[in-house]
Amino acid sequence: MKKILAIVLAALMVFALASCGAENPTPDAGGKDAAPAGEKVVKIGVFEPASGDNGAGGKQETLGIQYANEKTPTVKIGDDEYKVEVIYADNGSSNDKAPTAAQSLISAGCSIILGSYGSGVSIAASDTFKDSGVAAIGVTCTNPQVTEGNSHYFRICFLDPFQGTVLANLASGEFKASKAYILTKLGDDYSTGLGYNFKQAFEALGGTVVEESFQEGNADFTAFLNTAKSQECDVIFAPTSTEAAQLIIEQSATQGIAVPLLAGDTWDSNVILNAAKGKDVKIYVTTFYQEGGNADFDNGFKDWINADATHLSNNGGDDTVAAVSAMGYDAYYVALEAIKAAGSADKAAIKNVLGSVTYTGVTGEIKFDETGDAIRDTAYVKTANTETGAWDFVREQGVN
Amino acid sequence: MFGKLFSTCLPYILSGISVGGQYALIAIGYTMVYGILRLINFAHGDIFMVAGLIMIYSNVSITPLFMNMGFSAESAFIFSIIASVVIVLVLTVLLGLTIEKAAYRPLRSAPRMSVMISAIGVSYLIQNAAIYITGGLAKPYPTKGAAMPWLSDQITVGSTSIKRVTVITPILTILLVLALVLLIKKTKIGMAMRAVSKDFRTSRLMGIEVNNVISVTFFIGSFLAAVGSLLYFTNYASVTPTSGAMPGLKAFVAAVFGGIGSVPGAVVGAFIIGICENILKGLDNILSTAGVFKDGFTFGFATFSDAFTFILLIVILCVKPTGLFGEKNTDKV
Amino acid sequence: MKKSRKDMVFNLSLVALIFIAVIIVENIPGVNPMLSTVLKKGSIYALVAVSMNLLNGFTGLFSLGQAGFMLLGAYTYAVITIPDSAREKVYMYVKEGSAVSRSWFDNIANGLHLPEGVSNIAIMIIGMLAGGLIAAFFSWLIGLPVLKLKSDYLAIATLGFAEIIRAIFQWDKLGPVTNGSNVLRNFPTFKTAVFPLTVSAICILFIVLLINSTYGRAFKAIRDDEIAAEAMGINLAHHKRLAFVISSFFAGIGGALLAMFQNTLQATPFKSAMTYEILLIVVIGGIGSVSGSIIASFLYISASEWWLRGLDSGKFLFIESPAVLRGGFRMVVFSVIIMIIVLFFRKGIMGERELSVTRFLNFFRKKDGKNEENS
Amino acid sequence: MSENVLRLENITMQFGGVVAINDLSLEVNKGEIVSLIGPNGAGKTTVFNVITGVYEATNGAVYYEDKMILSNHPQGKMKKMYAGTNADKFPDVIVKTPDRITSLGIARTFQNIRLFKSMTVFENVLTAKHMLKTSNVFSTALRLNYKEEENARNETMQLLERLGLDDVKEELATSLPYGKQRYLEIARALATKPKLLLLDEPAAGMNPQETMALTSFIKSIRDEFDLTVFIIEHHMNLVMDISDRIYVIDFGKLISHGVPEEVQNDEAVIKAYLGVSEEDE
Repeated sequence: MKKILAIVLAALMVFALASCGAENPTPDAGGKDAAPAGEKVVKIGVFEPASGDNGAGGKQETLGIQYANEKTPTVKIGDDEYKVEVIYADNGSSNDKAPTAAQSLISAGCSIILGSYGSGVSIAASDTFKDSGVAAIGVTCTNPQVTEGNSHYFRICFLDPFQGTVLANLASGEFKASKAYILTKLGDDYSTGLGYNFKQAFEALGGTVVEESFQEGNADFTAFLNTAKSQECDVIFAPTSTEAAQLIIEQSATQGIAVPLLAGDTWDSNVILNAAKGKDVKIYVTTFYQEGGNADFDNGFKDWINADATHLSNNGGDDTVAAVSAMGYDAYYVALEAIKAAGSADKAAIKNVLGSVTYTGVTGEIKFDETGDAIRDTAYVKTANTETGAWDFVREQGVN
Repeated sequence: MFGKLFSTCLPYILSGISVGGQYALIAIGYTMVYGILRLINFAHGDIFMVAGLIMIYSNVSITPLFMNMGFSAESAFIFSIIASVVIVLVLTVLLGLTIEKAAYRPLRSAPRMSVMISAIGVSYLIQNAAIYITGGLAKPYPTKGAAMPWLSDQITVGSTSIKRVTVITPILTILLVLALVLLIKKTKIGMAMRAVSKDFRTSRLMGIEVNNVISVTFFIGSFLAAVGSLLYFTNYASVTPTSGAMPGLKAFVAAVFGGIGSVPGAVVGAFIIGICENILKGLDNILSTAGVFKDGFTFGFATFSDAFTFILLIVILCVKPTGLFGEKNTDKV
Repeated sequence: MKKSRKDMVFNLSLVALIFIAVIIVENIPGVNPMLSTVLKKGSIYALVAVSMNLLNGFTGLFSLGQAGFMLLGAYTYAVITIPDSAREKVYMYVKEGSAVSRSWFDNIANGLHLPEGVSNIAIMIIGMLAGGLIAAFFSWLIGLPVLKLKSDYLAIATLGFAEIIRAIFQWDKLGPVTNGSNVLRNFPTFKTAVFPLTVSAICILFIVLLINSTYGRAFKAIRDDEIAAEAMGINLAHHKRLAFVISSFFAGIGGALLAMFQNTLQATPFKSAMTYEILLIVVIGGIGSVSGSIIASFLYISASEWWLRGLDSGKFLFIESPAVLRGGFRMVVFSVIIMIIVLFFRKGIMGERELSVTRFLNFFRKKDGKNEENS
Repeated sequence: MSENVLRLENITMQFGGVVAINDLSLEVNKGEIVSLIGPNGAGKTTVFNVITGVYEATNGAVYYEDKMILSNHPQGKMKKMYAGTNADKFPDVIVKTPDRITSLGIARTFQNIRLFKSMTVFENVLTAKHMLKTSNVFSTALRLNYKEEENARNETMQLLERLGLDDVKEELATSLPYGKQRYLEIARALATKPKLLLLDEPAAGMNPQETMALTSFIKSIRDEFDLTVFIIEHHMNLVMDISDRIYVIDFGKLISHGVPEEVQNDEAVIKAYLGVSEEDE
């Protein structure tokens, strides 16, 4: 019995190995293998979380990329029409899974990488991309450490120092706040980074802050909200993932928190709208894109979402256009521009030209500076309408 | 001064009592299973989480049924919640019994370490299955609008406004525990349970159907975990696949703290842990209100709100390994 | 005697062969780079699993603190080895900046005119050893109270200890050292799988030698029967602590390697789930078998990171079904396999035995015999 | 002339309210074979457990080669509950773990055989040699102690040969027949090079022939290894055959002692044994 088992196990292993060899072919062989009849293929890797704390956001960002891919499934390199194949890898919102997920994209032969939602995983995977010589375009990872000091990581979104300043300006200008409560999540680079930048900017404007942070998996925010209330803070700033956001909104409604809740781009999600609907809360977020900014895109995307139940559930159950989806959509086209500019599917060639690519997408004009960051000087401020369950546009806000 | 201090502390204590009650309901499952099988049922926290998911999914699928029957959206929702509560209780209990039968019963004569590993494996399986089913996302618990209408109403205690469930939880917990203590002390099956927990083998020789007793134990444990889950998630309205892990561990620590095998001990331990944990989260605030911390200085106590539970565990194990109400067992040479 | 020498020669040549194969494979262009990733992570997990096996399998102490000790090793390594020039950027969110500096080492290295490659390796080794020692020190400290506890209480206490360590390392008051909960990066890392394989091989060799020494017999005696072991003059407290400290030392080194593998370091992933993962590897390999743990580590990592990835993305072998094979399915299949092993093949792959050439040959010889009978 | 090897003074062992040993004093002289007998549950094994440090006596002292090695008096909660006598006689508190006792030269076997299950016969005995090693963990792992290790292996081999276990040395200890397991336990105890050997029912489960063989075996190892033997036994033939002196306890109390003939004819002993069996039936 034991022996039979051992033999079966060994056979399975060999089989698995062999089949993987076939399934994950080397970059050169990839094109011919996956696409019959001589069709040429260029592969774009999508490095996004599909599970874990940032799973919801990652899925929405991926939807934008998927939509773009379905709209434009081919790219012309020189005279040849190439099919664009999108390869997905789930980084699980976790730094320890990021390098292997990144490696799986590289071994699948991707020519360029898009992602990730969440800065921590992008930083963790950065060296893996670097070693293989592939370029990556960060879609919504706003932490400065992602692109800093390397030549392969680019991004099309604004940065934390910018966003932090915008939010601080909003707090002290719009709400005349002099004391802010900052709630960040331990071990989340996005959260602590944005919190830090907000604090810097807010204190520079003459305000004071009360800072606290919560552990991963924390479900009870009442204690934190109580502190904010009893310290008489004028505004609460909570740059967190949407998972925590739901709970924060729910519980601040229960606790009767009257002051505005401020947050960054992660909160620009229908998860927040659903949580806030019918509750007595004031929520303000800064974001990359305002629904209605580009009617063609909005309508097309909505139709596409509504046409498929999986898409609909990945988008959180309705057809609200999340800013990250728009960003993902743009990122895909930036990647195509880079492939065209490079004139080949070779990852090194693409990496070399990526810095000089410009593109005008639905979220505005995209151009990279020398660190590889997008040059952007405005953010959109939105507020959650608790009656209609939609975002209301407040204004565009710059640093000044 | 003291008035202000009191009003600063009160909300922390209130939510501490509430969460303590929910821990207590989970802790009972741990303490009873450990008392009888000498097994840390690592999957218990996950059963609690699954109960939350069942509520969500059953509510989503039942509401349309009632709507089709011609009820208004509002009342369909309320009926559906009531039906879902029943479904949650039944399915959770079934899950608990199935786990016992499939993963623990075959290992009854195996070394303790094997059973514990099996428990860890079950926990791993449940979490991964939950990730698969939910897609790894947090699912909102049906508390919005008219749902859970009475439990999630706002009420005001002192100067703080809280959900009604916060007050209901400790009362319901204590009532359930009293019922359970009566069951253990007065009924035949309770007597059998006490016998089995004292001496497994002898009880079997005395004609007690040990497997039945164990099933009953899992039944009670899972049932209370389901009730705890209803209360907990009404308060913290979202369920993730790992939602059960931390409350589970904390409830286990509560059981150890109170003296494993002792139901009242587990309840007392759970309340102590719940309250301490919440006070710790607000301690920076309390101390600066009291004037101990000045000039905006903070210590960052909140970082240790989870770790505190384990510090407490290590201290109690070193000082009084039998817990507050536990009995001493000596090994025979 | 003769038999065991034969086995040793066999095992050593097997190790040598693997090394040569790895070096060749890594240098052939076009070979799936995933293989290299699996070799790196697999060798790290092998070390950590073997160190856990030393405790759980050979000494019978059911400890679940592995992730905590790995965290200690990883952080010590990172904090010590980040170059001073990079510290300002890494510690950007800490007001006071980094309180640690490696200028002492750089001065020595410059004084000795070490070439950069050598000094890099040197600081990596120093960092790893320091990581191991810090982990060992803390395990000694925590061992004083908790090692007196019985099986499951010990498990839960060490599990709790790992959680406490994680909280401490995320505490912002320790920011100048640990960078609070922010990410640590820019520390020296390895590029090829040869480095972690070598380190793991040396460490595992030490553990194997220890297990086969008189101390190893004492550990096994404690596992088999504490009371009898004590009656044979084996000091329980001393030997348990010894096993605990040695196991933690190697867990610390494993943690340092894991930090290098991840390129960046944060306390968040080092939670109980990581310990469970390692424990399950030990179980799959066979509790009490070093070679089992090693084989299981590589199997586990290859399967979860590589072979079964198709289960998550809609295509696996010949089956194509995006509705079933979606995110998370891989881990479901995986945990089902684990439960089957736990319930029905409790001895795991190797049981308590080790890989040996004689057994290997016997296996086939007997099998042939059986076939002959059949035919 | 007759030098004390082991001496118990006023040992009382109380578990909660139960007094398992009550004010027991006895002595074992060098080179003697002394038996401790008594009806079931009389507290014999508890005496061994107190001597070897498994239990901490509630009151009393143990001397080994005229040196006090264990001593205690009722403390804490026990102060109030204590039901014995001589509570003030032993002001010192000396506690030793079993391994310390063994390293003094007192080795024991167990009533319910406790061999190392996963080990072979050879390893079982070799493990007992661990206590005698002088090298530290690093030198053993790096094999710098190879001479010591080789000595230990040789001595183990000799011991196995002497006890007739050399032909089964590679077998799993637990696969041996019951009688051989008993011999293995003795071999393992001897490997620690003791001066005093405590045997807890070595003949349990043996037939008359085997018991006779065991009797002469114990005598011969006493002479060969220069031992003093303290033995708990139920087989009266063996006890009467082998013992220089006998102690009889019942309900933890010493009821008789002396040379075999004296004990055999002691009214109290007969009553104790018969009394118990009457109640039993």
